[in-house]
Amino acid sequence: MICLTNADKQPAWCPGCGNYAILKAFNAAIAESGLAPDDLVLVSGIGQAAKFPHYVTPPVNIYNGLHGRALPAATGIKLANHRLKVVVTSGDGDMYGEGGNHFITAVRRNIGVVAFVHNNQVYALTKGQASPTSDLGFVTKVQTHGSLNMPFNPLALAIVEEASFVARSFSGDFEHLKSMMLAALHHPGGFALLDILQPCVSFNKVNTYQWYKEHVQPIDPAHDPRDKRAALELALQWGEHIPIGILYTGSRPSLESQLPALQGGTLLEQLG
Amino acid sequence: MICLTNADKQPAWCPGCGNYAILKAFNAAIAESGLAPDDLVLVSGIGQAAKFPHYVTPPVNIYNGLHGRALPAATGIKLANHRLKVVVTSGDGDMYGEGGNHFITAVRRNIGVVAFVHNNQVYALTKGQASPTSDLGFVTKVQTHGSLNMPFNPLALAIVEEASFVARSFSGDFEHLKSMMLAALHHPGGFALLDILQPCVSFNKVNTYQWYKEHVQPIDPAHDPRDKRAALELALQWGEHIPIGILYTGSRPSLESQLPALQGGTLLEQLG
Amino acid sequence: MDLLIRIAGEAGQGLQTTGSLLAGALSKLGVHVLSTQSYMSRIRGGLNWVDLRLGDSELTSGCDKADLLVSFTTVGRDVLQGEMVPDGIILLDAENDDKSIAVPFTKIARESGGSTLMANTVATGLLFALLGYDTQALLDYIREEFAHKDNEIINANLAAAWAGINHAEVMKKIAAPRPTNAPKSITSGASAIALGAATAGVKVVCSYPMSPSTATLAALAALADKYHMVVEQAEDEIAAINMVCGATYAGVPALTTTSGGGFALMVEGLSNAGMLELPAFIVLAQRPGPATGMPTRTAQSDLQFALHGGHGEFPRAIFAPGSVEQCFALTRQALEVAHRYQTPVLFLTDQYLQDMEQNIPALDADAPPINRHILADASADYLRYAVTPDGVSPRAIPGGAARVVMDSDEHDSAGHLSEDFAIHMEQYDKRLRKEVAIAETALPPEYYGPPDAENLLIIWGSTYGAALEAVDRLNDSAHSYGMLHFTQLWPLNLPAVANMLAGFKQHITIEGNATGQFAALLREQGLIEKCPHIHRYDGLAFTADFIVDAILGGK
Amino acid sequence: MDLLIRIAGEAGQGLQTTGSLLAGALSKLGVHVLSTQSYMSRIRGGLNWVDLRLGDSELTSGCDKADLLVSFTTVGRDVLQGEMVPDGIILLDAENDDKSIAVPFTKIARESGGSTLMANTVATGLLFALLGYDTQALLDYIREEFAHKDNEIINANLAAAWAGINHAEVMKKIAAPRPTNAPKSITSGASAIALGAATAGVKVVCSYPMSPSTATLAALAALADKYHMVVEQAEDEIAAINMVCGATYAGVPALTTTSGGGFALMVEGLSNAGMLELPAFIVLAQRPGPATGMPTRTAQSDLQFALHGGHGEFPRAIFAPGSVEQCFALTRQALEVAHRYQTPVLFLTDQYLQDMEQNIPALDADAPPINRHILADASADYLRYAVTPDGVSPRAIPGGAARVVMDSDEHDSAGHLSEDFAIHMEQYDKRLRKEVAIAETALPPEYYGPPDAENLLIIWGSTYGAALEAVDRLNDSAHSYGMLHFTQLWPLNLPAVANMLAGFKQHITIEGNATGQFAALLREQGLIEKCPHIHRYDGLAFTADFIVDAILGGK
Ligand SMILES: Cc1ncc(C[n+]2csc(CCOP(=O)(O)OP(=O)(O)O)c2C)c(N)n1
Ligand SMILES: Cc1ncc(C[n+]2csc(CCOP(=O)(O)OP(=O)(O)O)c2C)c(N)n1
Ligand code: SF4
Ligand code: SF4
Ligand SMILES: [Mg+2]
Ligand SMILES: [Mg+2]
Repeated sequence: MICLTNADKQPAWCPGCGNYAILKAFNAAIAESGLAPDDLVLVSGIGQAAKFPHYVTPPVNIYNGLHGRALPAATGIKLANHRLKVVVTSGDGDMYGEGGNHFITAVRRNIGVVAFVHNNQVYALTKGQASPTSDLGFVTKVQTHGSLNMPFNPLALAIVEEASFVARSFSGDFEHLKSMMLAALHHPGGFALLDILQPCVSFNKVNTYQWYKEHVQPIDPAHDPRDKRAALELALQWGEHIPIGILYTGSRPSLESQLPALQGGTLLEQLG
Repeated sequence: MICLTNADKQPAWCPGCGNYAILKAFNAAIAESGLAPDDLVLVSGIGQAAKFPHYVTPPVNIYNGLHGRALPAATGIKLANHRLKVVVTSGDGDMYGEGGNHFITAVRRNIGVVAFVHNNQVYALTKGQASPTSDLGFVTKVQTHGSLNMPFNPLALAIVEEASFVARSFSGDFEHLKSMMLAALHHPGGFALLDILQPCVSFNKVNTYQWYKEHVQPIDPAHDPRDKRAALELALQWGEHIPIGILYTGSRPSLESQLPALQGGTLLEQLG
Repeated sequence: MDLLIRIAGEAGQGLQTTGSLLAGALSKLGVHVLSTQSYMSRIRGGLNWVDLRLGDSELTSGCDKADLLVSFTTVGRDVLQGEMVPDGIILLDAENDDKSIAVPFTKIARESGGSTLMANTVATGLLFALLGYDTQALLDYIREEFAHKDNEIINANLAAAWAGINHAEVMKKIAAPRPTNAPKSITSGASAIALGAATAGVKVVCSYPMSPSTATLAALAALADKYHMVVEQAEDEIAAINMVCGATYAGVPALTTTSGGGFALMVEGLSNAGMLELPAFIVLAQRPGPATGMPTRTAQSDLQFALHGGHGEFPRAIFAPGSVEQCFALTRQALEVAHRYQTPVLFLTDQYLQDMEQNIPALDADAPPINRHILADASADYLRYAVTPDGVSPRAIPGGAARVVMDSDEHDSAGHLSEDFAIHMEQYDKRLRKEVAIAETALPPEYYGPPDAENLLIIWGSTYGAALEAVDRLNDSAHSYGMLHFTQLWPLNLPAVANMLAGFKQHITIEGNATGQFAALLREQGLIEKCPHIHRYDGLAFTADFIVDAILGGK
Repeated sequence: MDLLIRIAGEAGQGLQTTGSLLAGALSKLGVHVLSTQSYMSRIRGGLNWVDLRLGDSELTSGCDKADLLVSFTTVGRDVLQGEMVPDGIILLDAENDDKSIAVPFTKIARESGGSTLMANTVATGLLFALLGYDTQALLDYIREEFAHKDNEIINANLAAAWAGINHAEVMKKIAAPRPTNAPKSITSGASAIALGAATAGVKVVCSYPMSPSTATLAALAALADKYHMVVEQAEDEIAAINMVCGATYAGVPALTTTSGGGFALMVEGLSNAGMLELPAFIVLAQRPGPATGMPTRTAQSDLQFALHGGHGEFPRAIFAPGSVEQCFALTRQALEVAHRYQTPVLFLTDQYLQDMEQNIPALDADAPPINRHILADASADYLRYAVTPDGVSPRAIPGGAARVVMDSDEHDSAGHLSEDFAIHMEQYDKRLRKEVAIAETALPPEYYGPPDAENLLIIWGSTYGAALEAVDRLNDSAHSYGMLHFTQLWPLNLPAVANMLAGFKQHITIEGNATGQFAALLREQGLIEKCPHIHRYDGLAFTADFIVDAILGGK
């Protein structure tokens, strides 16, 4: 039988892919965070970004489930054992497309899960169709006349539906990305969203590394992330300037902090 | 065999249900609208509200499909024959719960479908569980300690994702409701959302007719629905005052107006 | 003897209150009680009925024809009067009527000082007296049941019951089964499943409401505080099953409840549980389809879907209890199988069994949790999908030194994505071997009937009770019938089942569907040939009457 | 004679370009060409290969062992060198090598003035020359194919091809099939389906991307302008199927394309189409599961899921083409069935057939649209679900005087929700009668082999080509084999099929899955007994080699 083990080199990403930079920042952030790898679970769906957990060093616990379903799986894990640090790391198609309903609900439920969305504005693994965040007019083999759907604004949605942590970063800015990851990982309670702009060198020839580089702009340090209106204002910006940084932090208690059954310890502990 | 025909009285709603008032306003709005019943299709999912199309007079074309899937079905109908007037009329659970992903996408796709959401803030047909719009603390047999999820804000979501028509009304205000229905039905292009506050006398003892009556407040006529920031401000209000009226109108072209294949007539016509 | 009381009226008229009060008080007295529900998909109006079957020995199912119909509406009387035994008695809530005995329940309620809804309590009093039961027992029961309510309410109910009792004085009494030592604990199928799951150690319940499964969901929610369960309503069924997958990954038994349409949305997740080897547990309460179908009626028409739902090939086990007691015990056994073999398990009930209530010996609320078969102290070199003879890999959970790695892509023994063909086949075979292992320890079907019966009724799930009664009646009339009842539907222990099927002159399959789904499975497995069958698919449950009539050609 | 050329390398190295150029140019010359694809689930790197089989008579499938391997990477050579015929020739892109013939394709490309990617064009030139084909034909073909590109690009490619041709001069020539009058039109399974659908009148396509179905979606998008189709990417598979339901309600043929996991999300919608009686059409391109499985490989493991997916009982038809030509014709026939009987149809392909390319007689791009069986001028008293002998109700669409009413709840003949038991059974029976009607006109399986064969290979779908070849080879070696190929898998015309299955000493089922799904169906239907089987489930397609080896025990 043909043996593909030697051909199956890791990571399975293209040279120059923005995912490498995210991986580097993630490894660094985890190392700095003081989080115990034993208690860290990475959850993903399916896509190029979703392969991410397999490449993290040192190795972590991994639940790499179905396309679009990372958030409900992560929610189940967190409910079962809320001492685990549960981090979702998946693509824009996964989280905002197939998983759209779960995304809204994770925000509303305020489950203590951290979500890193590798937003390359394209379905890369399936070879380049429009994703929810693709620009208007984005041409592909399926969108032959260009995408006609208004690009999805995940940050604005998260803010109006009262997410407790909403931020954006860019894979091309290591320090910024690492600091955003740390902020998300240390966010005290509830759902934390970090949207990460990530160039896809193979299928997105519009929003390239260069393009992002020219457009991203760190948020003015004077911005108060507790100011919802100001946060919304930032979230609605996408064009000449794309703000990166922490847009919004709310003050809702996390779901797990409110559930009566969890007050005596994790469900896992209670099983003995 | 037991024959239930005589027992199966129509409508299948409780005495006092807000749906009756919506039905009355709808029948009146259609009569006034000048829309030809032949070309009118009512689309719904499953729920108490979703039974609505069967009771409309004069009778209309009906596609009463699956729970949560009214919007994709309506989209398919509109794509196939965009001369039809396609109106979705369904519940909050149907449209914002099970159908959440389709709701976001209908907004983004800007398909020329009119959506009337009978928002009673509860899953009524299944006997009273929390819906996405239920208030925090809403107690049911499943939410025994009260709902912990932040209530879903459909209007704010629709505005930030650039819907082309966003309005709210109340089943208890016939004239207002009829006028909002007419405005939505006559909206020239793209997806039109009308959220209708509807008391459920059987399962929602919090947001009652009286409660709504005390809280709804018509939007100041000076409000400019093209002003997105102002619209958002209104959409974020829910408490002492609940604004009713047209919050927002955008200017995006509808999907059907942009599709090359539809330029020579409807797909149905092109089939000959 | 046994007696069927049918209480009919509109949704919202409180028929269930009447039913529950009667059932509770009678079972306190020691009468055998079994109740079933027939209702429409509406909140008010329409025509619903509760059947209360009383007996002086154990009861196993409802029946078609009523001995006594109490109808709170004329429509109810009109529709249901054709479903009476000869000389059956009909009481109608009316001041006078020429087709039935008029009893002005509502008026009596009002006159006794209560609201119209108290007509129910009037009816319980009247029936208790009419059937010659000790009315003091009813009054005591009402006091007990309403103990946590206002004094005013208690007294109003007592007054209403009294008024009913008094009204009965002038009426002709009806012979009814005498109290025996029937067990006292009224339990529904839905709540027996919930208690089975709670005691077994289920701690996470994620569901989206859907009739008739919501009864189990609500029963679980009612137990949540006592058993420290998180009952989380999911945004949709897809979320529900994936939350269950997540929770079981983390080591906590979890389940979801749903019905056909919701299950349809779960089958991708089912396939995922098969691939990740998670003990996901789905309670599938059947109702007639396709699509929305008849949401409040019963069916056994999702078996083939349960067998084959989900893409690709992976092991699963399917169970279907036949009685309220089996609901409890089988839930626990099925959860055990899910955890022992680390694979999804489907638990099939239906509207009939979900809603059926019966007085049974109290279920063991302190039954021990099942063994979750978790490997403590797995070390850093742990392999989640180690290849073993029976396909079961030792199961660690995250939070320790071992890295627990799962991938819905084909993966190597460590759990990491692999595209190698040999690894694919090795893991594929490993997974399928688990189904062979489950088959080896599969629950055998239960035989009932004379050892030398000539004809074998083959049934599964909730048809149990009706078939038991049918077999007795058939054999009474000098026929020779046995029955084989399956509670484990898949995988089957083929040699054992073949053995039990052998030696009959005729097989007759009985199923609550139109196409004969279990029969098809048995034929496919080479266990039976094409054979006569009895199918019921009007939305109602099998009764002994239906089966006997079908066999003896009475219908 | 025939020859297998295998071109291997990393994703992103342009193997498909080499394959397409060669296939195109050779088919222009009149050589029979059949190509298949093996690739990993990654965009760059890994190991992919394209197999080009050349013949001087018609080809029907690929094969395991290569006569000639061209590898652009050492890994490719190392991995695939075990899959060569004895004395097979291996060319490696290298300046020197001791295990294979070094040909510095990349270096030649650079030296000829092109980019590294032009190594592909160099290879085509070299192969053309090496196999003794008229190199002018290649150069002409390149000019034609690149006609719409810049002159610079055309010239660079011509230069690269020339450099390859020149390099071949010093090399030993390889015997290859001579040109005949093979048809000129290179077509893939995926695009033949797309053309079948477009010509049949499909005007709405709603899909969510998923390998290997995306090839059909993209092919439909490429035809959209010409055939005035709306190709809409759905937000998820649930939306896709429900959009299809909506479009067909409005009278326009519509389809969705998906693979196992996406299909799993569609089965609720499938049941809905069954209930509403809509001609929903699903192209289900299979890949190995469960869950995400192996996204880029092939399988036949979703048949039982296709048969039973969706809750409740409703009619459906299932088709699976066996060749590129059948992809076109059968798509049209299957759409016709969907519309004639107003019920969902599943069209099963797989990665192997989707990606297979072959030169076949040009498909009829102007084939007439199918009959949609729409009732014109239905009047106001129209009943959408009128009860008829064959279950098919006259079908009107909205926009006229008739009100077209559909409800996913059980409904009366007018389409309005009904909870009546008798109406339920009437409509239930009506729907199921349609499946009986479809069975009566079902496509019979195709027999190939001697009239008196003793052994019958039973196959379905894409195994067709490999089995045809296997039968010939088996009979060459004095065995007696025939084959029966099913393209309509459900419903079956039982008497016709039983007839065709009769009279053989032995049945052997051959399926691309581990559990024998079609065999199970045939047993369930009483058509065959348990019998020997050949299963392949490593993710690769059947070849004649595989079948012959399995039968003659060579493996
Ligand atoms: C149910 C289902 N539908 C479709 C797919 C096919 N699929 C795999 S990945 C993917 C899109 C991935 O896009 P994204 O999440 O943005 O990840 P990227 O590859 O861009 O990193 C799709 C559609 C699938 N695996 N499962
Ligand atoms: C897939 C699926 N899941 C669940 C259900 C059960 N169900 C029917 S209606 C309903 C909720 C209805 O709520 P809403 O849309 O708010 O309508 P209402 O009854 O309140 O008017 C649910 C959960 C279903 N029919 N299908
Ligand atoms: S296809 Fe795009 S996202 Fe995927 S690895 Fe390549 S560059 Fe990265
Ligand atoms: S249950 Fe509520 S929504 Fe349904 S009919 Fe009654 S009042 Fe109306
Ligand atoms: Mg992406
Ligand atoms: Mg509601």
